[in-house]
Amino acid sequence: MPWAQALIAKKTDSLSHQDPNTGRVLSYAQAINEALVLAMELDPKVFVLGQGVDDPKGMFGATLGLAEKFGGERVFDTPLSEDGMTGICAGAAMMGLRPVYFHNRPDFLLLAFNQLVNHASKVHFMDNGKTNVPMVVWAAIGRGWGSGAQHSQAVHGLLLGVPGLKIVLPSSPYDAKGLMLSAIADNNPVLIFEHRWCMRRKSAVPEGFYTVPLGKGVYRRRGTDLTIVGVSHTLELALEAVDELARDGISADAIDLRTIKPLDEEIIFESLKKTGKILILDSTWAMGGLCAEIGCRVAEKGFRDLKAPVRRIGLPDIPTPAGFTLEQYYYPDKKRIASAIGEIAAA
Amino acid sequence: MPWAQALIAKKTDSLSHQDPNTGRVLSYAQAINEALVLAMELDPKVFVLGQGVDDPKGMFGATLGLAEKFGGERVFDTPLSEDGMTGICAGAAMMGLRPVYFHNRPDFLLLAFNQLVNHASKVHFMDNGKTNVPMVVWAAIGRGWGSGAQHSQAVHGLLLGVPGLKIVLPSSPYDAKGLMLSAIADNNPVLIFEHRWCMRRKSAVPEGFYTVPLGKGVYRRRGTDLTIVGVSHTLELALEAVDELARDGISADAIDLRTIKPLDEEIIFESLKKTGKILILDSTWAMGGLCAEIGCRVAEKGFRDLKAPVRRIGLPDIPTPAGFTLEQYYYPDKKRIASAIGEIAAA
Amino acid sequence: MIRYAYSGKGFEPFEPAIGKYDREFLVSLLWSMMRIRMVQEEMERRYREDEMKTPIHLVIGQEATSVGCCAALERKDQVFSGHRTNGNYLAKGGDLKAMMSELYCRANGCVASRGGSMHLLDKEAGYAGSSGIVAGSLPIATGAALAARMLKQDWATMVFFGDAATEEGTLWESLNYAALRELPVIYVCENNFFSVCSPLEARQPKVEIYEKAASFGLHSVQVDGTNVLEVYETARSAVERARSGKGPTFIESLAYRWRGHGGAGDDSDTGYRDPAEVEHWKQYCPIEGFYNFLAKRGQIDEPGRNALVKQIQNEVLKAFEHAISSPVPEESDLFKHVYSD
Amino acid sequence: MIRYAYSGKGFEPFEPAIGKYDREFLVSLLWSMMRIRMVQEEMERRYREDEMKTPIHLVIGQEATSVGCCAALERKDQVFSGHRTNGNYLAKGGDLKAMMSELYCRANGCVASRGGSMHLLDKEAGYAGSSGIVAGSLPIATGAALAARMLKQDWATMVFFGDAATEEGTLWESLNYAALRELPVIYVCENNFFSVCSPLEARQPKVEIYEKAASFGLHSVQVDGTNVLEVYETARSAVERARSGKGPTFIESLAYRWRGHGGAGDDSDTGYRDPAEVEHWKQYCPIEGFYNFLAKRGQIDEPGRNALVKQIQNEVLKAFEHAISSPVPEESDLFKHVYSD
Ligand SMILES: Cc1ncc(C[n+]2csc(CCOP(=O)(O)OP(=O)(O)O)c2C)c(N)n1
Ligand SMILES: Cc1ncc(C[n+]2csc(CCOP(=O)(O)OP(=O)(O)O)c2C)c(N)n1
Ligand SMILES: [Mg+2]
Ligand SMILES: [Mg+2]
Repeated sequence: MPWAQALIAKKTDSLSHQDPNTGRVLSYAQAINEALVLAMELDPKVFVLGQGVDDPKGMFGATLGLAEKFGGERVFDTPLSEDGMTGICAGAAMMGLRPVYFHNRPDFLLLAFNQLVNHASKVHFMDNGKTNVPMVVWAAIGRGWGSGAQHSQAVHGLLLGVPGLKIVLPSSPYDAKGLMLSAIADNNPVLIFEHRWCMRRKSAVPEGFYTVPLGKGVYRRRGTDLTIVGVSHTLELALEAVDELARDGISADAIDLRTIKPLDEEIIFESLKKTGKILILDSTWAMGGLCAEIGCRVAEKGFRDLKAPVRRIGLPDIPTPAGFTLEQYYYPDKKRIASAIGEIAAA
Repeated sequence: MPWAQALIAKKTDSLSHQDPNTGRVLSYAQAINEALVLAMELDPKVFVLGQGVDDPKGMFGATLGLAEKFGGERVFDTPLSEDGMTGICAGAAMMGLRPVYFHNRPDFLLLAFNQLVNHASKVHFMDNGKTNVPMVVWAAIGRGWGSGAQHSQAVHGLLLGVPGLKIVLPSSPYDAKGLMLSAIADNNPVLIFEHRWCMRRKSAVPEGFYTVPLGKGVYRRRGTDLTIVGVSHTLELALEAVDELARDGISADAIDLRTIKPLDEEIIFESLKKTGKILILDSTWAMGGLCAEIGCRVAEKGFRDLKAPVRRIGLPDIPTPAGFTLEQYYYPDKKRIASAIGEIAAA
Repeated sequence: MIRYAYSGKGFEPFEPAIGKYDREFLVSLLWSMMRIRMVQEEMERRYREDEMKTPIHLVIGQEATSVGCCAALERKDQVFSGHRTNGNYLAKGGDLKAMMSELYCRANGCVASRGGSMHLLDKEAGYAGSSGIVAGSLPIATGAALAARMLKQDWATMVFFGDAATEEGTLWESLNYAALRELPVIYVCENNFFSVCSPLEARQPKVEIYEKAASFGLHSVQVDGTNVLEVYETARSAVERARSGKGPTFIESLAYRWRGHGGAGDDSDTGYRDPAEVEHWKQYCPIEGFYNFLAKRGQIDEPGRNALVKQIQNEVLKAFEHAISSPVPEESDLFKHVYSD
Repeated sequence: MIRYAYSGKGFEPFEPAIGKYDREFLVSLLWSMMRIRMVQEEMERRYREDEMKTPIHLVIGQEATSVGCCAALERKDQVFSGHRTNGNYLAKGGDLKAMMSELYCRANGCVASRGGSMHLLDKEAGYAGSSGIVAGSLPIATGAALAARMLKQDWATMVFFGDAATEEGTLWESLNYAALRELPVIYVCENNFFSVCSPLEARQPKVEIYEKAASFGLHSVQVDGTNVLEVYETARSAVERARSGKGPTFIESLAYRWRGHGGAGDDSDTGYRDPAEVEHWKQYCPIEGFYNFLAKRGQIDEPGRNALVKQIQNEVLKAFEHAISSPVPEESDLFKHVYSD
């Protein structure tokens, strides 16, 4: 596979970089932007599209300057036709291109489930491996400022069960860059969901090529009382909570899965073996998605290690309200997470 | 609410009928057909639509004769526009009608996720309760005869996490009729997924009105060694397995959930308290859907009762192959389920 | 560079017929447009205070479409919108106070702070709802029209949407169905040539939107969206068609958005469109143009207009005060209405 | 009642120009149609044995569209289909044995028994795939055309679909994009007036499909789908347009499906269409009509045709034998190719 092996290997020193705390600091958008520039320089088959990728806002800044640098044939705006454009990406990918398709909101992907679930994810299997569909679909989870029920959804839970997809939720600029490069290098349809509140972060980001492997979680904290596992913004909140709880003598393993499909269960069970307790976090509905999947796996394969009931925190089984007061009751916050951690540790 | 209370109550003796073993025997399609006739006679606002509902095959027979009986204004064919027609149903429902929209396959619902997930399921919440969306969407899960990846999917797992929806999976003619009447009576969008292999069943079906309540599971077998919980065709296989295992002295509670959203967790925990062990079954991918949700709930709320690891059996994380040999490795069968039951009972 | 120029014919064609309208009606059209404009301008001023915590999509420059179309409707008729709700809602008679409360996320907002600015509702006024998903309302409105037909009622359904909505497949599915069943529905495409910062030319080939609709079997017309009378006349005959069972109409109304896609102020300086294009369209202000036309014909004068301004200012300030002083929802409200009984 | 009558002009218009085609080419068109027909007829016979455990969708009566269109293509050009794959696949040069093995669910099927009859593939022949989801291939083919453009290659993409696909929004999204970008893609709508048992009149108002496509900015033509020469000429100029960067073409080809929607045999007796309508169209058999035309012009005679029949019979039987005697997949095959490395 040219991209995954040959091209990247040539340029990458290692796949094992860990989010460094020193070095050049970039914003989230800059990190993604840099990944796109590197990928597009490396391979003329990579192209970027989406409503507004070449506009003055440049997709939260992630695509700023790309059209100027690579021209309108490789960086272009699209009609408002999410299902059609997703299929167009799939078709282009089947012919050897590597589209990276940007959306403002995952809510809009619901228009494209036919192409994502009935087509892009299945072509390789149905073609008996003869065709690849190396495409990346990116969307930023909305939250706050009255986004409401149709502009704030995170749909990765709905897609978790779909064979053939890969699903990525970066939480730091470092990962956003490394995972974007891995996603573009991958020969399968990869969905990347950023959280707009993660996108406010800055962190050290190495220059040049590096990849963060798909399907590998990472410890963000090490501790003994419980295992916290999750993704994206909710995990960020948990890290803050756990840092504060240090004063109460509570410590936790905190695992950022980064990729939820494939799911790094080894790292979860490794930690669970030590702690025996687990709190599962997600930035979308708790029901039927990632939280449920991890909780069930723990009950299947981690049962012997489990010393207390599994806990999960995600969104309640309610659509997102628009107003800021209702939102504040709707979304889990540091306090609620901290009290769950305290209870689990005490259990 | 006229329908749910007034109209049905008038006609229904009780909500507590249990699948009787005596009485008039109907085929699955006849049972659904009878429910539709009753509903349409009761309320002129009920109408039936879908590609082919008025054709000679009459949607597996479920809609046969309806067009003749109620006329083309209330029973009609549609263009092949799944998303549009779903929105049209939602709009009609918002104005007080009660559409029942039929599909040959759940795969085609993937075209309609925008209307189902972004719209129909959210309108009531977003409108602060001022608008109802009483619509029923029906689809028959395909299996066998080379249906393959795009004609055999069961998508209820993908929708489980969506607030505002109700999801029903009947497994007997009795339930198919009673749940259809409940679904039409309900003031929310209700999805009914039949399994084509369940649809080969016949069973006793009372004449006239009765409803099977949404959100209530039912024991199909009573036993002590473990709890088996599931829906639709896979549960049917499990019942066969458990009956055979009686000769080995194994007995189980077997729960047919019938509705997966809302989910009747009380009946699960009631049984689990007694057995301490659980096998969860579904007719779709095991990952991220109903199996995962139940497994996680057990680990959360049933942990103290749980004496052995949770087990689940659904489809592997693979698209459906077309050929009959590959299918036979893909789908769980009685043998595989029986051996899981045996292992759990012995654990 | 002016990419999208005004192509209308102005008010002249309507001069001969002015006598057929009564003065009160003409002034009410002016009043309605001024009211929408002034509400929007006040929203814009206050938006910078960051207290209205919801996205806003202003219709300044496009008022004539809402007003002309809704003037042809009665209360019983149902209106749906996309994300750009405000003009449609107010023109259809939606409650201003309830709208402002919604924008301020108050418990007495028209949907109790659950919808925000992209999801208004006023059932009493026949404003049936909106969707923040572009083109999402199209099939829903078509279904409402189907309901009117099936319930044998004579109300019409009207749905507003932007030019970008015509790129969504669901729109064409809706049009096909409306034409097939000859449904009493009126599709109003507010073509302002942009989708956020994307010009039409980046999204559609050079074909006329209304001609596409015509090819789908709908009666289809393009109108000058800065001319409230032209819009009104077209809408009126569309409503007649709907009421008399003659089927759906598609109206493409051309008018420019003077402000940025969302939020307050113009954003032309960011480069996606030429500020000169905005200036060009300001010459065709739907309100100024109509006022001048009416004034020249003796239907209104400067004091008359000032009185309208005063009255509206008063109403608008009261609505804002109402909103700002209203209570926010409580935690328990969150759990309501996920399901209907 | 004959709801959908033949509206073509027959072969006469092509008589004057017959000299411009070489005989070998003309006979190859006949051969290709006969071959598709005979494969289908053999499938139909065998289908009743219940050994071909996959849905089949026969193209008997519609052969001229596949053959005429694909005759205008070269191997490098890419073809996509919907569920009704067989004619397209064979006309584009897809391997018959691999197809039969796929229909018999064998390990050496063209996609190793993973796709079934609605999902054939022959990369070497430029048959790029199909979708069992109606209209699902439309955007995919459009994307393939975009790839050709971006890779600066001169192959064209052609996608086949039925009349019902034009009711799916994604088709119009695809057409809009192809027209916007002037992509080298040819959309071939095989209008057989039915979707399963639903007649066109239950699904679309009385407007011409090809005119809708024209209004979207595509070069668009309606052809007699029983006349292989008319189809071919239209496809050839479409391919020229594609190769020379002039953009997409939409071809609506009218031809009747003689058999039921799926499976073996005609099902007109169930009442959804008049058997007389089938009989009507049988008078316009694309193969008989073309043979008679060629015979009259001295391009072929009865012995010549018999030789073709023999040769094809032989090939078809071999293909069936090949399939029937091939091994089925193993359990381990199931786990392959869920992901690509
Ligand atoms: C399906 C979908 N895709 C994208 C968006 C993001 N979005 C919100 S408004 C808008 C612009 C739509 O343009 P148009 O329909 O012309 O309406 P206008 O804003 O010009 O009134 C876009 C792209 C959305 N809300 N829904
Ligand atoms: C999205 C979708 N909806 C429904 C179906 C079921 N279906 C399979 S083939 C078919 C008929 C399609 O008719 P048309 O496109 O005219 O093609 P034809 O069969 O006439 O060649 C239908 C409805 C499907 N495969 N995909
Ligand atoms: Mg616009
Ligand atoms: Mg057809």
